[in-house]
Amino acid sequence: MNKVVKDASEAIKGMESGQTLMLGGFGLCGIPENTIKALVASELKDLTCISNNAGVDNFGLGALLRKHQIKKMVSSYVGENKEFERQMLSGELEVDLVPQGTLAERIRAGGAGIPAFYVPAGYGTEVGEGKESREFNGKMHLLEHALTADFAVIKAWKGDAMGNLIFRETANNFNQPMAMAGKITIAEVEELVPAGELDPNQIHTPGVFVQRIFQGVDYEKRIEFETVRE
Amino acid sequence: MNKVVKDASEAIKGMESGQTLMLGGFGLCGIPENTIKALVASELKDLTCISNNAGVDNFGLGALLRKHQIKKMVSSYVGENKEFERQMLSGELEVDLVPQGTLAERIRAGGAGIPAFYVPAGYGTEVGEGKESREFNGKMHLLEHALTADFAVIKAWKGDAMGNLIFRETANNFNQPMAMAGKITIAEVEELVPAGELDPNQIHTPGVFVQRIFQGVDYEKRIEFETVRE
Amino acid sequence: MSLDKNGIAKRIAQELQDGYYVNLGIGIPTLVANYVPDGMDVVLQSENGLLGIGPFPEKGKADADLINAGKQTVTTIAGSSFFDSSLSFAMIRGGHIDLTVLGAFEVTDKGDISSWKIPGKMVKGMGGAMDLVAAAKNIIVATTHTDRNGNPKLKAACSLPLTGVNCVKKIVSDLAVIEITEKGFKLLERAPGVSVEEIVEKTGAPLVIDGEIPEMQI
Amino acid sequence: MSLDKNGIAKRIAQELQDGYYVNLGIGIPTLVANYVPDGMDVVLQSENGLLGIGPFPEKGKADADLINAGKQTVTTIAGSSFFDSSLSFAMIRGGHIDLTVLGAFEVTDKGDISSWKIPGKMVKGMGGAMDLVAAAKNIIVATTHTDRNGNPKLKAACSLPLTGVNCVKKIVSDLAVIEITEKGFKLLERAPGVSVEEIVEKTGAPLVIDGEIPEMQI
Repeated sequence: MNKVVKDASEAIKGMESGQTLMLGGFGLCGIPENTIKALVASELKDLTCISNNAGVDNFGLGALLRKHQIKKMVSSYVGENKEFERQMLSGELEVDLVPQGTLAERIRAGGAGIPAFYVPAGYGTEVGEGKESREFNGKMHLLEHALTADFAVIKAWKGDAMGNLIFRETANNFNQPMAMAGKITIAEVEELVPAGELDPNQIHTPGVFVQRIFQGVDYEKRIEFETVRE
Repeated sequence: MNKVVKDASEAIKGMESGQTLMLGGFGLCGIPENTIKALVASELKDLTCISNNAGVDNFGLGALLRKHQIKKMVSSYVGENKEFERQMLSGELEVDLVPQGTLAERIRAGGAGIPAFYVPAGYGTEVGEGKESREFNGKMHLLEHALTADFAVIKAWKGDAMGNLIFRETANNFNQPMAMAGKITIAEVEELVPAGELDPNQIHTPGVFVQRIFQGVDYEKRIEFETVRE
Repeated sequence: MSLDKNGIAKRIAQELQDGYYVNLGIGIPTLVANYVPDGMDVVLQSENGLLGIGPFPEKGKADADLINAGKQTVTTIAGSSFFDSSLSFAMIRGGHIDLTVLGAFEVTDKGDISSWKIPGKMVKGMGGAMDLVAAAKNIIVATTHTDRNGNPKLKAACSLPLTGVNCVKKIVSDLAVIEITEKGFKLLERAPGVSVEEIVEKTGAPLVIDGEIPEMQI
Repeated sequence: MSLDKNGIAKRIAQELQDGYYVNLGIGIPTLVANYVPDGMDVVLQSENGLLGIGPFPEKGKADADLINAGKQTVTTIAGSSFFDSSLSFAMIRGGHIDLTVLGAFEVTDKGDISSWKIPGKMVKGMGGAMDLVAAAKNIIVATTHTDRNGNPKLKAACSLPLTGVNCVKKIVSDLAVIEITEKGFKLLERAPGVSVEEIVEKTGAPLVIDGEIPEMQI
């Protein structure tokens, strides 16, 4: 079951303006750099992007924002991005802010066939406005709904031709749940190996969740805040 | 953060009759053999046991059943066990049969602070009787509630002193979700190593979920149906 | 002549498509693995936590940690992966499995299925069957057309506790291939040498029969 | 004299207990890691998927794949583990984290907190703060007692959008340690040289003051 495609531009074939994408990464850590570049080079627009963050001004999703290809962002934290803030405050960009844990769980639920579930996060805040609430174990909870996407675009460390993925360190973050929630999941990896080379006990994302995979090139892996010991 | 205890009898200290236990394993694969033996050797009774299966007549949970230490079983499949069937049909044993995927998810939810969620499994069957149902995406779903336990008793392949666990092959099964759902989680492992020896990228169960850990002895690892190529 | 277990499995194998992820239930469904067409890439999922089931192990090489959902010792193929039960059913419930094949006590012309309990007699539990039938995109039942006493297993209503409703898409029995349509059971194929009349007689609900019914090619 | 950031962090470190799993928010809370008492075993969780945060890396050894929730490069301790965001918040939401320390714009005497949005001015998002405050067993807010303009941050009601309600258990500010009780703010300790009167004056809601209020020992 060979799911290997040549590169990012082949991987995004069939994507259409107006679709919903999930994009993995936390800040600039573990973002699908190659595929984002291909998106920026494309004519796609009016995209709804589900991503924990929105990159920085000139890198990651920030580059898509600058080109005005994004109509709506679903995120938990969008600091570190002035153009984002500008588009949001001016109303050019629709923004749905979701608590980070709820966001991760809604994505996992989308992949796991769980249409809705209850969580305590956000009860009593504006996040809970208009949502059903209910008490469990003496505590109020909100009903939250699953998220899915036309395409999930993720980045892993190693992958094989069947789509099995292994993540590295904190570059896993949203990539693993998003892999489950895309109708088509595109995985770019730093190292692509033939099926059978990865230890089946160590697979983070089984290949069934991945439809297209390729080895990325020229990873910058930018660091947002390089902090060192004194 | 050293969580190492000497053996199974030290691990079950504080357990009380009438409590709810989760026990990992699928059939006889990946069951916590040492701890089950300690339970059988104990005077504990009226236990509620949440376990996908009930062992076989003379091994695994079957041994606890024979000693009438179990008041109620929450399981998905209880074949391969005549004494179980006898106790169930005679009414000596209370049995709550739960679809396997719903069981796994209720356990994960218990560990993840999700009190309830919707699944399609069981709608229109006796599993759905008395449960809230609701339509999502044109399909009917049941509201299912989280499960937790006073003690989760699980078996892993390798573990470290901080409680980090790695499972092997299909011996993972219910052990990983149950690790999350015990107020106290007891992990027995085939190989116990000092903290720092396991690759942090390969941990299946982070140590935060485990309160007591020990290296088991004399694993039988019985096979229920040894099938070989002709 | 009615098909034997392997015949049913062979016919079901014709439903496979390249690139399919498939869950095979215990019994006849498991045999389908033996008849995957050469050169076709099909990955078998086992709900106890394995994607990429291989053949049974060689003698003396069985591994207690490596079993299928029927608790039989198995092996893995290249590119397999292991995972816990909650992820396994996330896969199933989330619609990532293309085809599920399972056995049944009874199936109705509405696609209802009973397979896990005979009140007062036998209760082994539903295992993963309820999750599978509630979620899989395509469900084929592998069964004998009648039970040991000759009573139809394909009926207008299940007499036994249900496993799922409106879920079965197709039935492959020892006598016929039957699709479940809006109009009920539709006869697609008959086993070699089995007459349409025999199938009609042994089916407990009306059959839609459009034109000539071909013999199965197995 | 009011405490500086490190002083606040030092005082909060006294709240740690052996065996605690702790989530430290961005800003002052992060500094708490520097003051874990010698010999005390505390494991720090970072909600982006790391249990067992170590110190910042040595110069030239920063790894882009290894960051904390504040996107700073970090290292790991022996016995650390990595995981995805859904498991990370399962840990948090499931009550497996013993203590959460975070910053705030405002805190009320009912334990409500606002920390993520200033309408019309600043919206960075709530990140994981709403999940943390809704779930953690014990929540301590690290903050200055007043804002830049000298207005109280400890109040009877939040004027800014809420992060959570009835969740904060304790506040450690540059002036005082205050517990949130059924009767509202209760003054436990004052910063060295700071008078009870000054604390009362700079707090925007009544303070319960029982007997002599000791100075912090830091």
